[in-house]
Amino acid sequence: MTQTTPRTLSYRDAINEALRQEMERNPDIVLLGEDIAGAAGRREQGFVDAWGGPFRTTQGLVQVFGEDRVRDTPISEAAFIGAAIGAAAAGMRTVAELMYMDFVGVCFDQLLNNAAKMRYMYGGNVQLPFTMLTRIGAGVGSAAQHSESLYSLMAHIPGLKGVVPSDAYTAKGLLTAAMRSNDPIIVFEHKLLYHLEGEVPEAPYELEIGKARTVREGADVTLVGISRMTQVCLEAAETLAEEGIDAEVVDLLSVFPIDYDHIVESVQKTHRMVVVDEDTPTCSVAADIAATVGEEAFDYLDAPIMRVQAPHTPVPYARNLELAYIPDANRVAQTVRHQLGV
Amino acid sequence: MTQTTPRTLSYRDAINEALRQEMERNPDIVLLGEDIAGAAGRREQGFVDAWGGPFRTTQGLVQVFGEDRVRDTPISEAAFIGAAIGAAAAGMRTVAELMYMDFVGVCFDQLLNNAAKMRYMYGGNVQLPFTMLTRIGAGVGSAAQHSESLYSLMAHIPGLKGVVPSDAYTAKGLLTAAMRSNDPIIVFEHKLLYHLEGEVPEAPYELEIGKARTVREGADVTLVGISRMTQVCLEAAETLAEEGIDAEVVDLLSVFPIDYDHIVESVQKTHRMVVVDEDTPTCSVAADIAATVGEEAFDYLDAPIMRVQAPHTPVPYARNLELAYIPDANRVAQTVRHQLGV
Amino acid sequence: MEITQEALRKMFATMVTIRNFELRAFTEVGQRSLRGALHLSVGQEAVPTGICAHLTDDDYLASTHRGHGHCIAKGVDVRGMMAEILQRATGTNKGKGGSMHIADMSKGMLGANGVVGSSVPLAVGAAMAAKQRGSDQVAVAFFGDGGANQGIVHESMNLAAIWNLPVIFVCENNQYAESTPVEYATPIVDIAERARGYNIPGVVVDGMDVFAVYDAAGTAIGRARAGLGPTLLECKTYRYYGHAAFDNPKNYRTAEEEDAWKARDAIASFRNRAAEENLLPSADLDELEAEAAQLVDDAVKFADESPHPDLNELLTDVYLDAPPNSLQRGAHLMLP
Amino acid sequence: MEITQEALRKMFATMVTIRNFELRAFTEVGQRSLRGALHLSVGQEAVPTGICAHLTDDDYLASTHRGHGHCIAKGVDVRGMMAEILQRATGTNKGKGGSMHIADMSKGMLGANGVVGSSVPLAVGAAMAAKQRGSDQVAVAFFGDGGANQGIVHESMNLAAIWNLPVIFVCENNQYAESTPVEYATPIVDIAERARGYNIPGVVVDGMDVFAVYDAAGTAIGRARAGLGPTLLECKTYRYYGHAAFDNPKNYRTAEEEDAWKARDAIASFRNRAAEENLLPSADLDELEAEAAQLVDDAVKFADESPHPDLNELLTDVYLDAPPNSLQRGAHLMLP
Ligand SMILES: Cc1ncc(C[n+]2csc(CCOP(=O)(O)OP(=O)(O)O)c2C)c(N)n1
Ligand SMILES: Cc1ncc(C[n+]2csc(CCOP(=O)(O)OP(=O)(O)O)c2C)c(N)n1
Ligand SMILES: [Mg+2]
Ligand SMILES: [Mg+2]
Repeated sequence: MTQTTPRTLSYRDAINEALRQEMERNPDIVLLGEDIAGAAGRREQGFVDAWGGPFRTTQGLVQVFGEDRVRDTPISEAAFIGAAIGAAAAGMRTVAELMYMDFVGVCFDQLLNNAAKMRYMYGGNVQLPFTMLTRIGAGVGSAAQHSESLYSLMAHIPGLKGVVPSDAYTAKGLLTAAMRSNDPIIVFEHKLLYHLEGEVPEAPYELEIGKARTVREGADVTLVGISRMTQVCLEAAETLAEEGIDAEVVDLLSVFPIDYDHIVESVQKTHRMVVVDEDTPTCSVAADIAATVGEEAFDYLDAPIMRVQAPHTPVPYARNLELAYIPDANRVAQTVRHQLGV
Repeated sequence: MTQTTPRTLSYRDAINEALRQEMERNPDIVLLGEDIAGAAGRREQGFVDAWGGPFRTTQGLVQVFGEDRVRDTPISEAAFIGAAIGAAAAGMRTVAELMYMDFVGVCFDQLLNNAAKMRYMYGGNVQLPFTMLTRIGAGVGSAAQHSESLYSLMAHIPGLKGVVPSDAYTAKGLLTAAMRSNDPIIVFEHKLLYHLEGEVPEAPYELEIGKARTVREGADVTLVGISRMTQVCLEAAETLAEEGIDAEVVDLLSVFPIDYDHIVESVQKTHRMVVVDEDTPTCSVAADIAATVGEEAFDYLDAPIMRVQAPHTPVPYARNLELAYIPDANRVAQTVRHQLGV
Repeated sequence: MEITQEALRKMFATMVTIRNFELRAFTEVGQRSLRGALHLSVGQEAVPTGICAHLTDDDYLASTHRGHGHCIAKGVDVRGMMAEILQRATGTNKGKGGSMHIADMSKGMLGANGVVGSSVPLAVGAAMAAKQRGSDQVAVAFFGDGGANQGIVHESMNLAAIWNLPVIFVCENNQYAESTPVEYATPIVDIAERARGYNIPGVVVDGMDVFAVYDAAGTAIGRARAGLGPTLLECKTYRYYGHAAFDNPKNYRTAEEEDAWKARDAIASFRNRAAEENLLPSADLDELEAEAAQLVDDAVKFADESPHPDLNELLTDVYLDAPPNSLQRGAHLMLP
Repeated sequence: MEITQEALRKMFATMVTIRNFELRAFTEVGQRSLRGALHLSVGQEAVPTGICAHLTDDDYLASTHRGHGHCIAKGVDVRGMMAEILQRATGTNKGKGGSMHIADMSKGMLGANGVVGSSVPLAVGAAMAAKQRGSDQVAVAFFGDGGANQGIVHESMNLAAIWNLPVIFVCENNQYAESTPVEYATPIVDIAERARGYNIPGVVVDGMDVFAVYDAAGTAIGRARAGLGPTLLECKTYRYYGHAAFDNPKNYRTAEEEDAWKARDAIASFRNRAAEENLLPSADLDELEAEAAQLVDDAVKFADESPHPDLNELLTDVYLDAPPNSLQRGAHLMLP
């Protein structure tokens, strides 16, 4: 084994590196998506990699792997995501990009009725090494159709797995694990995290899908963060620490399977929990965690489980409304104070 | 007002009557769907109403209202459901049928990004008198793509409303209310309820959307039923009564908005709750109710809130597996006993 | 196109096996009062037969709700199929999928599919995989005249066209989608016409004539194997029975129409032509029919002797390796 | 087609208002460092202008992410539009929708839409409503060359065709979908060709020539009003700027190509033709341009003087009448 030195990479670059390394390692992997390379078909005119993905996560890959393995697609998500699923069933390993999670409706049937169910319907007689990359999150001023989180929809669907990396390190490790899995997995990238820098080992590594991690130990309350909300929880924990409130922060990392055990264990110690989720509240991952942990850790709870979430509304456009929509450290700290009665 | 005599109607006929009466009352209503009439375009050859909808809920309507108001559609749910939304925005009142809820993926974008969000994105400057009829439920041996409930997906989406009638009376009242509303509403019919008979007033009536009802009073535990599960709860309550356990049964009726107040009030009395939901557990309506009621009625709870649900799997084909999948009165009673520690 | 005697025998055997299987499945399901939809392809046998005659197990096929014929023509074992329909653990899908989801990866059978149009891109993906691997495999996507109006079918043809993939789109135009006549749902006479919109060949084929299907499919599949890209074949055909068990087609079509199509029955026509052109002795055909009946008989016996799935199968095959307990969390499932 | 002087003036005014509005919106959004996508239609002005010249407020239009031009041509107030983009309570959508969702029911403007293809069936539905009411209203659905590959566009054309609805499908083929050239994503030269698959007229139009657009639209809309059903118009055009603010189109297209299209600029061409054919005095055109600039100036001023939306607006307009509290239940929103 070569010695690996931790370096600092952005979330964006960590994703890019995971794709590049895994595609190098495994020639069966094909990447599909709209403008993931750009200027498709114009290499001869001197144009290549004109776009590199809408947030540059796939930049540079087409030069290395060519147009066959980094395939720009027409705007027809149902067909190319369906094709990615079919190719996976036929022995290829596919990674398809849905530009924004908000667009999931145009290819939802392929995810719901093919990717999620084929293994079960076929009695186990198929492998589906299919990963879907997509991006979530408000805060970019793009209003109701380009800002939603919606991973809760996918978590509801048996047969799919989903991961929500919260920093560069987890982005690389979870994406690598996804690309090595034989189950359909959705990787939810958060738009506001792309510039976040963090230590990332150079050698490829996997983080186990379905496992949460504790990113801050604490005794008084468990904050559960999902995707960027983990950063928000950490910020809130700092504020609370100044007030003498010692918050533990659990980073969910997978929205399915949900690592209930990890959370229950934390709550058995802290006796209180606040789940912080940028998705809207009804039938959300946060509600799900509250329900399951509420049942399983019932005897340990000193206060009602609370959630800090987006309201039950679409994402508004104007900046002031959008900021009120997204859970922030203030709301989290305030909710904890409320929960503690201080 | 004419005197109305209660009669007995099946759930199916109650739906049919609601459609017929409301279409008579309001000439702006148009019905769209696949084979809702049948033999489209062949009236001259003597064929009319050949199908009447896959479960005969629309039978006879084309004879009364004609092909323009009872429109058979090609198989293209995205377009005709989108068209129904567009027509509603343009001042018509539309009722579109999605044959099975499992197919929602092919038109999901229209529901998620148009129906649900238009009012909000447009700052309130549009009305959407659009109703979608669809059907849910396992137990018909049709396996993973024709048996799911999935209303939890829709409940997650801000801007949509959804109702889950549990008998003939509520079917007519809720559907009538939906057809008179200016919000997009999904009516989830349950396949196994079509033959259930019940008293139904002849004159049109509305049941308020967003309101639950108590169908059995009890002191020891609150059972919350959703759609056909209300019938299952009533059956379980009978069994439990024989054992001296007095269950209250709340019939949810709306999956969004959810009538949390009604449930909280019941739990304040019984101090225990079991939610019975045929949908799969993760991010489900049952989990949502457990989370919200768990928070708001925390001080009243003598036991963890429990749920009886389908497992986190697709719907299996073989009858024995399918029966194990669907929550039944046995499982409900057993869960209550478990909760009570008896 | 020249056809060997062996190929002719195989095609006839396939057609009669399909017909036998369908009729028998219908009876068996009925006698056992099993629930669930069963969509028979009686009348349409020539289509999958003529097409799959050019395929090997390495080629791919994506099917529809009316998929038994496709499966049989693609070589899926009828015992496993019958066991599947009769809900047995020995079924192709362990009894978990049923009639609408029969799949067999070892035969390149990517699955029947209950959502109209939904399986079409799967074939496109399989074709992409084949091309990427540099193999000469092809993929076939079946859909109906009703399915032809689903957007995903168009998207799939566009994708296959721009990527020049070895996929054959086969529209089985049996004149109806449930009770909806094709001339109501589609504003053109030939769905094959739509191929122009993707700059690929669009061919109208007599789907009651297995020789015609064989020829057209041979050309299309030959093109695909040679790297010349996709073709749309529209096979005009007819389903003799209702859409599914409960449906009476007399409610939407005339007896004359039915008779006219049945007069061109694919199996009977084959027999006639075989006799007229001295292709195969009719005794051979009788023997093949008897064999088909025996095969289906055995399949029913096999199914009947097989157990129903174990209850624990409810919680397997959701993921590659999920602890069954994790899938019932919160559900209070209480399996025995 | 004959055009009145009044109509000519109106068309020129529309085109210069669109161009002015786009460039100004770009500057204002940039100066304020507002986030969010802004898709400019500079270069494409002739298309909505020539089409909407035939429409009244009673007709419907469904638009795309690149919708400012459609809105202006359809008569939506530029003050409300600018206020919307600049996030003000006086915006067309109260500041809640922004550039990609501008809507105005009083003008038949069913909304811009951020999901490619998604708005197309809305126009079909509006056309259905119109037909059902027996009015002579028509509906126009805009989409791009990229959008043309979305399945829903095909489904919508099929539906409009079989129901013979008064809807005009307008494909603004500006040669690119983001950085993807149309010749990569589409295997045919003319998207209009696809109309054959629905048995409706498909017409290729020079989208840089407002006269040509006006003529083709006149025919199509005339047909629709007369009950003769839908038309697909493909308008070949070009966007002068990047896909959205951050994009540099030099990464995927040549300067020569850009120059060739700009040489046929719709506004400049109009001026030339007006001069050559003595249609309108150039002083009139100067005046119209000045008026357009003033209009846009006023719009910016209006927006700047308008308040941002009240925070409580976060919780309104989700339903017709939901108590705001019900929408924050479980969310711990803590509005001030
Ligand atoms: C998306 C979707 N819509 C509706 C249905 C219900 N349905 C099942 S088969 C069928 C008719 C299909 O017609 P066609 O494609 O012509 O195939 P055929 O049944 O004639 O073989 C319909 C409407 C479905 N399964 N999926
Ligand atoms: C369903 C969907 N997929 C992808 C996108 C991202 N996207 C926005 S605009 C665009 C290009 C659209 O191209 P075209 O239809 O030609 O319109 P143009 O931008 O050229 O006006 C893409 C890919 C989207 N908004 N919706
Ligand atoms: Mg058919
Ligand atoms: Mg374009």
